[in-house]
Amino acid sequence: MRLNVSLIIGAILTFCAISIAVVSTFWLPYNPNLPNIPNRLLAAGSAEHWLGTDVLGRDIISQLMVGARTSIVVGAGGATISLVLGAIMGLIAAASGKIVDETISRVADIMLSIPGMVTALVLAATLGSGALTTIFALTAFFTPSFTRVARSAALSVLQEDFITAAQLYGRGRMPRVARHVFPNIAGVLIVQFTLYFAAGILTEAGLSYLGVGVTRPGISWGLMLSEAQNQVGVSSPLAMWPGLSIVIVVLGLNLMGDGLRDVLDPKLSKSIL
Amino acid sequence: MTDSAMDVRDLFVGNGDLQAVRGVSFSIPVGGRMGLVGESGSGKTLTALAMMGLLPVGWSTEGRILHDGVDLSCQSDSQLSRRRGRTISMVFQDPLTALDPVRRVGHQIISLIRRHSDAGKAEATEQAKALFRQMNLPRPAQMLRAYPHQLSGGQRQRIMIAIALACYPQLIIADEPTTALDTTVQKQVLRTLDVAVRERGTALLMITHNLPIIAAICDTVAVMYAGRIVEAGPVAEVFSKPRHPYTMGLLRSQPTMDNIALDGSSRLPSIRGTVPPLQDLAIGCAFQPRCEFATDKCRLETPKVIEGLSCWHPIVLDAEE
Amino acid sequence: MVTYLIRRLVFFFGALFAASVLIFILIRAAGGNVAAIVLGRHASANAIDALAAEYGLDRPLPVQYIDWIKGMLHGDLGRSFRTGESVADLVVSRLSISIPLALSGLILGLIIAIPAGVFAARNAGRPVGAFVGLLSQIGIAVPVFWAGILLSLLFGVYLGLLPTGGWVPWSVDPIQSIRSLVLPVISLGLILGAVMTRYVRSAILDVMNQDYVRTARACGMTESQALVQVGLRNASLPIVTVIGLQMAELIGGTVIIETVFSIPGLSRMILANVAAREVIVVQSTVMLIIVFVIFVNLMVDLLYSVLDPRTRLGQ
Amino acid sequence: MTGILELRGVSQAYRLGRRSPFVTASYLQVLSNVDFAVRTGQAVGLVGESGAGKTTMTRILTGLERPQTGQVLFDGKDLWEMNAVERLEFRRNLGVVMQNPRSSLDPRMPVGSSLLEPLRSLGIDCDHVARVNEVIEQVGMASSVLGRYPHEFSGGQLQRIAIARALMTRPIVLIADEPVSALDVSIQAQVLNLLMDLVTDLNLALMLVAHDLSVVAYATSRVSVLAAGEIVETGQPLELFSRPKSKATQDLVAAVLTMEAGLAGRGLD
Repeated sequence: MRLNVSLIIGAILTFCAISIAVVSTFWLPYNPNLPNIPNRLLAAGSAEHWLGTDVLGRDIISQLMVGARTSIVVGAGGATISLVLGAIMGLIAAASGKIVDETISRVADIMLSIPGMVTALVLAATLGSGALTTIFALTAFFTPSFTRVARSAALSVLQEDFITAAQLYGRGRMPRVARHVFPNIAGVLIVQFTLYFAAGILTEAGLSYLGVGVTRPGISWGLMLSEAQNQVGVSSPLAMWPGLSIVIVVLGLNLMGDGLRDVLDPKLSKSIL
Repeated sequence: MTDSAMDVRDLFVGNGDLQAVRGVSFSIPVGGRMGLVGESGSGKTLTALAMMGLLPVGWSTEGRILHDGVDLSCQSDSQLSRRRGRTISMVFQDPLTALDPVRRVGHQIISLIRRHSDAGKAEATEQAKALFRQMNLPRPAQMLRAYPHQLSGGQRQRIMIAIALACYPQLIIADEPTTALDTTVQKQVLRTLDVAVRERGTALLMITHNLPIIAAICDTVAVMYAGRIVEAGPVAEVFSKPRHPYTMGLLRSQPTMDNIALDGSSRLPSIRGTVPPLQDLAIGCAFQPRCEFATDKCRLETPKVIEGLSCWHPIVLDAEE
Repeated sequence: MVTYLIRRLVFFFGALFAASVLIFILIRAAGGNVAAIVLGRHASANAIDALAAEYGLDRPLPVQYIDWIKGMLHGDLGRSFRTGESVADLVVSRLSISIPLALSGLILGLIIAIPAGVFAARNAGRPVGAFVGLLSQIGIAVPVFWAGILLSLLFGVYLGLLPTGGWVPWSVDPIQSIRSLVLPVISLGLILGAVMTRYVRSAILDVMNQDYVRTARACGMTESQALVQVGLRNASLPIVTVIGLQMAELIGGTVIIETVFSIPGLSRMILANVAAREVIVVQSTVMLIIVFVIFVNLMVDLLYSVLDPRTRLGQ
Repeated sequence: MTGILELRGVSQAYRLGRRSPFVTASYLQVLSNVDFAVRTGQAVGLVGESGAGKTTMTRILTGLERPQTGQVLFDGKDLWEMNAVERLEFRRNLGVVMQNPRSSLDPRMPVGSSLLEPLRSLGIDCDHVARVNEVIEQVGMASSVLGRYPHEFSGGQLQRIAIARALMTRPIVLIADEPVSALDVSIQAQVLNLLMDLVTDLNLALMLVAHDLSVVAYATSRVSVLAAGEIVETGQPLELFSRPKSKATQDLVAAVLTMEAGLAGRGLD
């Protein structure tokens, strides 16, 4: 039983991030948005504020916890919607005739050629920035890739003999796709979901850093980084914590994605944990 | 021994605790033709790859592979590469994926010729054309400029044979060369291989599961089962008077025009059970779970190889069978 | 070959047209009245109508679209609402910064990714291979802007070697311009390099298991010769495709890097206009970027057909 | 005895994708005027080179593809004029086994539920579990296999399970498309013997498609030779192959490598 190291480490890191995000919904050491000027810019390691405070005296740990919630919600939100949309479009493209397949693939290619960041900027300009716009931008950015992944996986399953056999004992096209194609590409989609969940967090952080993502009173790790950089200057340790948090969560998700890739392949299923 | 093109002594091929080849020994005389028969999982392809030094990552060998006066098993990749394609070469099973898809077919054969000889580009091209003509490939000049995806399976396999014989090797290994081809093309490709090998006096190791091919082209044969040679000897003897139950079973269970009754009432005897996976081989003789003659001795001790036969209860056929 | 070219060109212009329509709609779909977006919610009704009339925003959408496209083709990218300045002039000066940044970032990324990918593939089984794999995993997880901040912290603040921001135009002091580009290019290159290392590694690994590489070795090549002479060329196909896809990613990275190092590139301009709700400017500049990305994809396709005879001569 | 499943005057042609805008669309004639019948309690063979049209003919016989001209008759009724109920009845009575055992079972489903699928899909109300156990025994396998997944079985075992699935709805016609060519030699005889027993025990009509003449000569009592889309000859296999009249059959027979010829040293001429 080969120990699936990347799955274990990945799952642990991801689990911690998610639990911190959940905890932050009902408990926070301090109110992350409440300025407390006297305690401003406390260094890390002080009694009340383990990681110190920012330029307005707001507690870093509390902000990091809320930031975790934002990342998880926005990242997961974007990835989930694109998974659902992409899987449906991909399956339709794979299971239907040449014209439908061609149009869906062409539209996906065009959407792919529009940089995600640009879509986000345009949306921010029109809809105004915020978590919802960011999720919408992520969806526009990820759905085409999901469609391509789902389509190619579905096409290879559709060539198998058990699909023809199902047709021979009376299964219609849609029941064949639902009963046989979808379960066989679920593994690929789950792996893709974890990777895009991670990419979503990165993109959200980027957009918030640029000021077009999540804005105060919402808190995002990207926002914390840009505030640290603008208000305090590059050398401040405040820029460390949000950056580290992003790396840990994204690394965790990517490792989990890789680990899942082996586990979900039926032939390799012996290498569970 | 310099008079043999290849001498394999007690070869083991394994990957961690998985042993795919478990002590195989055989010798191919210069210009000789040996067949290696075995079903999937018998270890025949890994034996061939071990001889060429092309084992996939993770697999390693023990035992000796004597060829051209050296033991190939302890040679480095660069030392081996000087012999591969020159004194020992190989033709693979699937012609569709064996050739480099992004390069013209001519480039691959010409670069081989120039790598193993000091022939210039023009001279190598001439040699390649002559080789293609000998493989009765149509319009050799244009064929050299063609890409693999533009050619049929049969044509590609003939090109593989041309590449393998380009430098007049001492031994050519053919691993299921015609399995992926259509039956009508199969015989033509085998004939081309047979003629070309005879002209060059090259020794041939033919690896296949198809017994009639061995009968048609080889002088001696070794039957492999679960990583071991269970029976070996001249083709005429082994195929007419098989001594190992597995060989007997193979010969009888394979439908050929000769062993079918007219009224279709006959049932061919089949070997019961399935081809054993390498992970859980039976103790003693690996064939004992499927063998009608198996006794306790077979279930406990692995039979030694005596005169090419590895079986405690060899079949004694009365003469006229 | 000809049919392949025609098909690719048709798709190129089709994509351009579709993208322009998409952007045009995207901008109008949300706010409805562009002028209202520009002036913000609390602007008076007639101020909005006045602005709309002045910039022809009250004309029917198709007319506006055709007018915009005609303008684009003649280099007139429209005028900014605030300064009335022509977008075209703004863009030209910015491009002289963004293009060198993006391209050198990509090249650095490749310089990192190809050797690292080949090395990781060659040592896939061994721990050192896994180590490179882990490094690239971490590289992917680092957000571009954090990489920028860390690098400017290290080289700029502590070592004081390189400027950590700002820009000196080429005309004034080219060396200083280059020096202020170094850190941004490294940050962009590192992140892109990490992402592409994984693609290169899997492309090489996939190729190394192919039969034709084994045939090449059976013809007398050593493992490394077979990899270089046969493997690389075949592996270049998926790698070229990935580079095409990374283009969109690269533009995204440039936007962030220009902000981290406060470099007045094209992307930074878009960002400023987004903040200032200069919708027409955003529309034109974004379209410019999309033209660039789709053009690069066309080049990648053509390069692909040169490399792969199967696509060129048809299956 | 009328055939249960018949092709009458069936022709099929595919429109070739236009090579380039300058070439008008051309047609590839795959089958021309084919007559073929599968009869109860009898095993019928179909041989021919790859590209002769065997696969197309099988797809038309099983109702996966509509022929351009000609009829596909099941119990005298044309498949493509049937109403929904009749078509379901046709599906119930047809069992199909395909070439590649590794690809004929859904890897995500335990073998047991793959066997239940035909019963569920055609809505056959019988004791499903009992039927599964009954059929798995018929193909010589223990019911303990039902809970396991396809990747845990060898090629021969998978082919037996595929045959079991084809038998689930008590079909009267079984079509086996190259059922043994992907199997090891020692396993081929087992599967062929199983198919032949089913014909006699269940009075099935069996159609066996193969490129290996000896497999067809062994397992069937009547064989048709298909060449370039036409049935060139039909007859008792051994007689046909020993005295082939058409050039196509002669080529096929000449290509066969026999043990006897090999041992006599004239294997390759």
